[in-house]
Amino acid sequence: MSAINKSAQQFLATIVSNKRVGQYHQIILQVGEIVAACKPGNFIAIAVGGDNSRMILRRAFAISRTSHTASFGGTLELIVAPHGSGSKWLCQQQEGVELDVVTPLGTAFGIPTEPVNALLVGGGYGSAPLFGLAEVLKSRGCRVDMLLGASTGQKIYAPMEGKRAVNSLRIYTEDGSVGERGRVTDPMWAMIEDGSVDVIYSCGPMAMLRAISDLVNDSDVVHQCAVEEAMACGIGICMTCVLPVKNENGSTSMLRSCIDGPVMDGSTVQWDLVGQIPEASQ
Amino acid sequence: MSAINKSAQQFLATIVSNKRVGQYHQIILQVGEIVAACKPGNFIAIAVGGDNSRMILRRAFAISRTSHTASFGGTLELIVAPHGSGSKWLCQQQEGVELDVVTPLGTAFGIPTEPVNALLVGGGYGSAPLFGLAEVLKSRGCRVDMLLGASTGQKIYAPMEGKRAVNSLRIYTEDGSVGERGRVTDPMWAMIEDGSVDVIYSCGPMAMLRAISDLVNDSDVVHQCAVEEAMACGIGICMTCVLPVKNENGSTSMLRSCIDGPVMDGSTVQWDLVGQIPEASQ
Amino acid sequence: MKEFDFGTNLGGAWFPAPIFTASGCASSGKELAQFFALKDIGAVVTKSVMTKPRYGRPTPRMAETPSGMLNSIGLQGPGIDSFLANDVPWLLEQKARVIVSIAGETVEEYSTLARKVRGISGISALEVNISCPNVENRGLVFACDPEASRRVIDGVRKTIGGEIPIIAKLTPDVTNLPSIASGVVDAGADGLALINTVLGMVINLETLRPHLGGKTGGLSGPAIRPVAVRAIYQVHEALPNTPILGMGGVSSGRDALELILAGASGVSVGTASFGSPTAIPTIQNELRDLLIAKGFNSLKQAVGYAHREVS
Amino acid sequence: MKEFDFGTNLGGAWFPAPIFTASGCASSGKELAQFFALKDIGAVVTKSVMTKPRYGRPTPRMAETPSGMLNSIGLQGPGIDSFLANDVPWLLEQKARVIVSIAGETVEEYSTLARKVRGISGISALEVNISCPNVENRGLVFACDPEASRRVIDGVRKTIGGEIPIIAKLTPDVTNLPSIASGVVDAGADGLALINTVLGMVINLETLRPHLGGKTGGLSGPAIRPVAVRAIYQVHEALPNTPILGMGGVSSGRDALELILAGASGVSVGTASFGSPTAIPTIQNELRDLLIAKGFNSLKQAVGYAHREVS
Ligand SMILES: Cc1cc2nc3c(=O)[nH]c(=O)nc-3n(C[C@H](O)[C@H](O)[C@H](O)COP(=O)(O)OP(=O)(O)OC[C@H]3O[C@@H](n4cnc5c(N)ncnc54)[C@H](O)[C@@H]3O)c2cc1C
Ligand SMILES: Cc1cc2nc3c(=O)[nH]c(=O)nc-3n(C[C@H](O)[C@H](O)[C@H](O)COP(=O)(O)OP(=O)(O)OC[C@H]3O[C@@H](n4cnc5c(N)ncnc54)[C@H](O)[C@@H]3O)c2cc1C
Ligand SMILES: Cc1cc2nc3c(=O)[nH]c(=O)nc-3n(C[C@H](O)[C@H](O)[C@H](O)COP(=O)(O)O)c2cc1C
Ligand SMILES: Cc1cc2nc3c(=O)[nH]c(=O)nc-3n(C[C@H](O)[C@H](O)[C@H](O)COP(=O)(O)O)c2cc1C
Ligand code: FES
Ligand code: FES
Repeated sequence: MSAINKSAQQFLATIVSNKRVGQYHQIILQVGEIVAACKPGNFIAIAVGGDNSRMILRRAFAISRTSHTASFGGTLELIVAPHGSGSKWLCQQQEGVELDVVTPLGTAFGIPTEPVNALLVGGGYGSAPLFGLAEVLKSRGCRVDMLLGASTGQKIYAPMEGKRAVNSLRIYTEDGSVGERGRVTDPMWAMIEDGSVDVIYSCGPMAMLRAISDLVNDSDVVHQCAVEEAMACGIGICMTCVLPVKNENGSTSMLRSCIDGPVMDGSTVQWDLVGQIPEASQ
Repeated sequence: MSAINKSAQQFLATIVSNKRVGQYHQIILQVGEIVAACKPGNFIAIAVGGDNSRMILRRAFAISRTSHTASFGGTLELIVAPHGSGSKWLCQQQEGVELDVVTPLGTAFGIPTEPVNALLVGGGYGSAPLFGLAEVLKSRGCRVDMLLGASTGQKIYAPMEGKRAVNSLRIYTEDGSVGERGRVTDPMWAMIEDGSVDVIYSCGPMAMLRAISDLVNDSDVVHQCAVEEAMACGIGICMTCVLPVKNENGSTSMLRSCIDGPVMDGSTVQWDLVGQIPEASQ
Repeated sequence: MKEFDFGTNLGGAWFPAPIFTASGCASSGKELAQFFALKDIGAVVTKSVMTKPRYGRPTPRMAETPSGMLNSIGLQGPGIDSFLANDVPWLLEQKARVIVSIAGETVEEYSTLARKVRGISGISALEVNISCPNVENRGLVFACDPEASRRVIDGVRKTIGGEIPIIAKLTPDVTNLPSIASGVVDAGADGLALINTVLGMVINLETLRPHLGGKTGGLSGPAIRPVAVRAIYQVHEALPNTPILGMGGVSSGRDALELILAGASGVSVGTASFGSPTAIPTIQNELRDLLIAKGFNSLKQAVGYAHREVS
Repeated sequence: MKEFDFGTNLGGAWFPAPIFTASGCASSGKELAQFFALKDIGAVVTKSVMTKPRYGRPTPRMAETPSGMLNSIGLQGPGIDSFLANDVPWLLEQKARVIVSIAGETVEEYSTLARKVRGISGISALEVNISCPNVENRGLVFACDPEASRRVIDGVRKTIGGEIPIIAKLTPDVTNLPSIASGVVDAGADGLALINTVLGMVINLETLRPHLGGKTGGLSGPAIRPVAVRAIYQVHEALPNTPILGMGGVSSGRDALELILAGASGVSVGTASFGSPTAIPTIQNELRDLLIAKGFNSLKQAVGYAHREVS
């Protein structure tokens, strides 16, 4: 056996609940003991469309939070945006439906060994894994500030319980319908400059992750970002999900965002090369 | 507009009920006013598998009975055998589900203008359209005898109400589990010889239809059979469902069993040529 | 605001809308007329007709496959004389635009058919289905053989003169599609129809033998759409001035738009009509709405748009 | 009762079971080892490797299509030296049977690769993926050109000697597949792998441009299964004594059986593993049960069975 995805399993998970929250669906899955192996940042890959589906590939979703309840045992929470045919199908599935899933997959957010000041930045449903992360960071004594952004208020996912786990939460929407009008990156420079941030954890659209990377570029702030590339397999066997990442020696590797990610060191991702091919060879 | 399928429409029909009956499912569909145009022998073509289905073709089912109820308006009854992926999907659909259907399609059983002695012969779910037919024949003053056959009792479809519409009913199973051990054709020769049959209406496997055609070959008995060929379109545009049929002048035409059938004159079908190509040209 | 222009032009023939039936998937139109008015769609492309009446291939003639189907009909039909005498006049009476598809077993047969079609007025265009076995060359499909393809089109061109546009229908089952395409355009085709079905087979797991009476069959439906888009894109790139009638797996307005962006000026819908008799008018409406939503003023603007550099 | 014999033979190499990974759909095996023991399946066919490390094509590299997908990976990989030093020893340690797939841009590169593979012991067979662009001939895919195909295989044959079987992997995108197949067999291939992906394209309706970074991509998955069955049937008919490793859209035991009945002695499973990491062992078990249920005493009995006359 190899070390890749060493806790991952394929199994049937039952939907415990499926609720609309703004423009998203909060879906809770009963997964049993494997919940213990699911870390903030990991994702789940779900087969969609049922037995006669013309959709042959799984869909990837970040694990938002994990819990252990008396009635259902281990459960995972997902926040799903009804985007195309697969995610829409998922959002339509009712309580009691069994889903074919593979989880936990991919890298997790690195948790500091000492208490630090952490800034969590989420765009759209990208906030999902940050609440689970916030709980872990708090339990390690970190200060946790959070910035959430989206085009409009309906696309902000910020549950009550989640809010309790953070020291501060600021919301930005482009249309100003909720929180402040603007983008999550607007207040960040000031926060970095006054030294109140040690680590940034981010999850959201690639453009947002890139903007954050550019901002922290000349600072000492560590930036762990959860990337989102189109994935055919989710387990490292197809090579569709690659991102250009700078190696120690200055060369570039095309790394698989499903197994070398989704959580990556933002300072090593070569954002300007995404969608292109590095010229030299590895 | 042309004369082909001139009452047919494509619309959404709601499942009013879906019950298991032996190895079949009795499915009742709410179809509204169009029920008046549905005649015994006609069929319905149903899209299967839902929005993301990899099954791109409709499935054909005989209309078993029609009725008008106060609560649901016009309804159609279907008797569906869970055979492959499409019919299994259909059998799993619950009350309230909307199906995309096209009906009424194809030819209907010819109803004699004068009272005659009619023998209705059904194999397996082939009995389905015969009960609706029996009611019509009875209302025209015909004597209606019925022979049903199947490999085993679980595959005999013979509802209570249906039995009331016929003068006699005999059941044959190959394993003898219900009725007599044997085949529906066993008693037929005697019935034809003693002149107690004017018209035979048959529906079931092609081998049964052929055996009946052979039996009545040298008699005056009229044989209307509902054939079952694999159909891609069900409406006459694809030419996949053809059967060799003898023309008045002795030549053979490959007729579409979806629009020139499913009900055909058994004496004109060239059973020995099914699955082959006539040698001469039309 | 200027009205949206949905019309299209194929080698000189004009059509008020770009969605057509596909040859062999609408018989001669009568059967679909119960579900929509034939004059409301771009055109009816009739089933490929040969000189003599034909029985076609033995049954089973179809097998459903994942998101597709195989057929082996074998060009069953009434023969050209009966077709021109009965089917064409009926279609013209319905005010439908008619594209007649012809198929032959020899170069000579195609010319004979073209001569007969030329004698009938009111036909909008001639589709020459050269994805047929050439009996004079070991049954090798004409469209698989550059030389035979050219000779068929050359013969038809000489017979038809300039009266109606000639659209050559090609098979994708070749090593170099653009070269076959430019051969037939040189020989006189005004437009190209892409793609015919892809050769396939299904084994029946009951009999353990090929399922179709004809053993192999043609694969159609959504499964082959990526092949159609690629074929149209390649040929439009090689021959940007030759109009293409695209087809292959179109079952929605978005599918049709894919083919148009790749380079099709019109789109035939085949297998989708088997799944839904009202597919063609539905697709036509969806396409129109989608083009307008994307900001196009006319269909023509969208043709081949995927080839333009991103600005 | 005699025990059921599930073993198979490909040009001299023996495998205890007939289901393999497909090249490029299992990386070098490590990633799937979490889900099943690699030694339990027929063999691991590794991703086609070239002489030097390669970045491959720009992203997006995939698009889902109806019952299929397009990919344009562009043979990203570590290069043959790193591959032989790291990946092969690991696979052999797992007691997996290993089929190494090589790909080149020139006839010479294939021979170089073969020479390096020859130096490593424990490899069961060499798959020569000739569905690659030939840089010496305007980028024309080797397997589209009978002469270039033959030259590649001839060079590899001379290098490898008789040490391990050579399996030539062909593309279905040709006019005459049996003729390409017999050309490479004449040149020294011990077996054939059929089929590589079918060339396709998807247009992105947001950007209105080809979706893939590489524009065109290879179509795989259930959508192409009828094409694979046809290709295997045709080639087995033409070359009944040449073993075929079949592939294309297999996602269940019944699918694998279709390819075997058509003439495949072994079956690679590619895209199905993306949909389900345990697809391969599941398919292998289903196939075994199905063969037994159909009354076969061995896998071998079923190979090409669809060609036999019905008695
Ligand atoms: C690591 C990871 C974590 C994710 N977490 C979440 C989450 O928590 N909540 C959520 O709503 N979505 C999440 N996504 C995005 C989600 O996977 C896509 O929205 C979904 O795959 C779209 O499928 P579809 O069938 O609805 O859309 P379609 O557009 O029909 O999908 C077609 C194909 O493209 C792929 N695709 C389309 N959009 C995306 C995308 N944005 N990212 C990756 N693949 C895509 C699909 O997987 C599918 O293979 C995540 C993606 C990744 C890679
Ligand atoms: C006029 C007509 C009336 C019918 N009436 C009934 C009925 O009342 N009750 C009932 O249970 N079945 C009836 N059938 C058969 C029914 O259509 C098939 O059982 C069904 O199509 C099988 O689909 P599937 O997806 O379950 O099987 P699959 O084998 O997966 O189907 C694959 C393809 O083959 C076709 N096919 C498979 N078996 C048959 C068959 N026996 N006849 C025609 N096409 C077939 C399917 O339509 C589909 O296109 C009728 C068929 C016809 C033509
Ligand atoms: C049942 C059937 C019959 C066909 N007959 C013909 C034909 O007679 N002539 C022809 O040129 N193409 C014929 N075709 C090919 C279609 O016109 C079309 O090129 C192909 O099916 C791809 O389009 P689709 O996926 O929309 O069906 C036939 C296709 C089918 C499915
Ligand atoms: C993502 C991906 C990568 C592939 N890479 C290779 C490769 O490197 N070498 C090769 O010979 N075939 C490659 N193939 C083709 C497969 O090996 C196989 O021939 C094809 O996908 C058909 O099988 P399937 O439908 O089971 O996937 C690749 C296919 C896919 C989907
Ligand atoms: S999604 Fe397949 S390698 Fe990452
Ligand atoms: S099923 Fe299409 S013509 Fe009869």
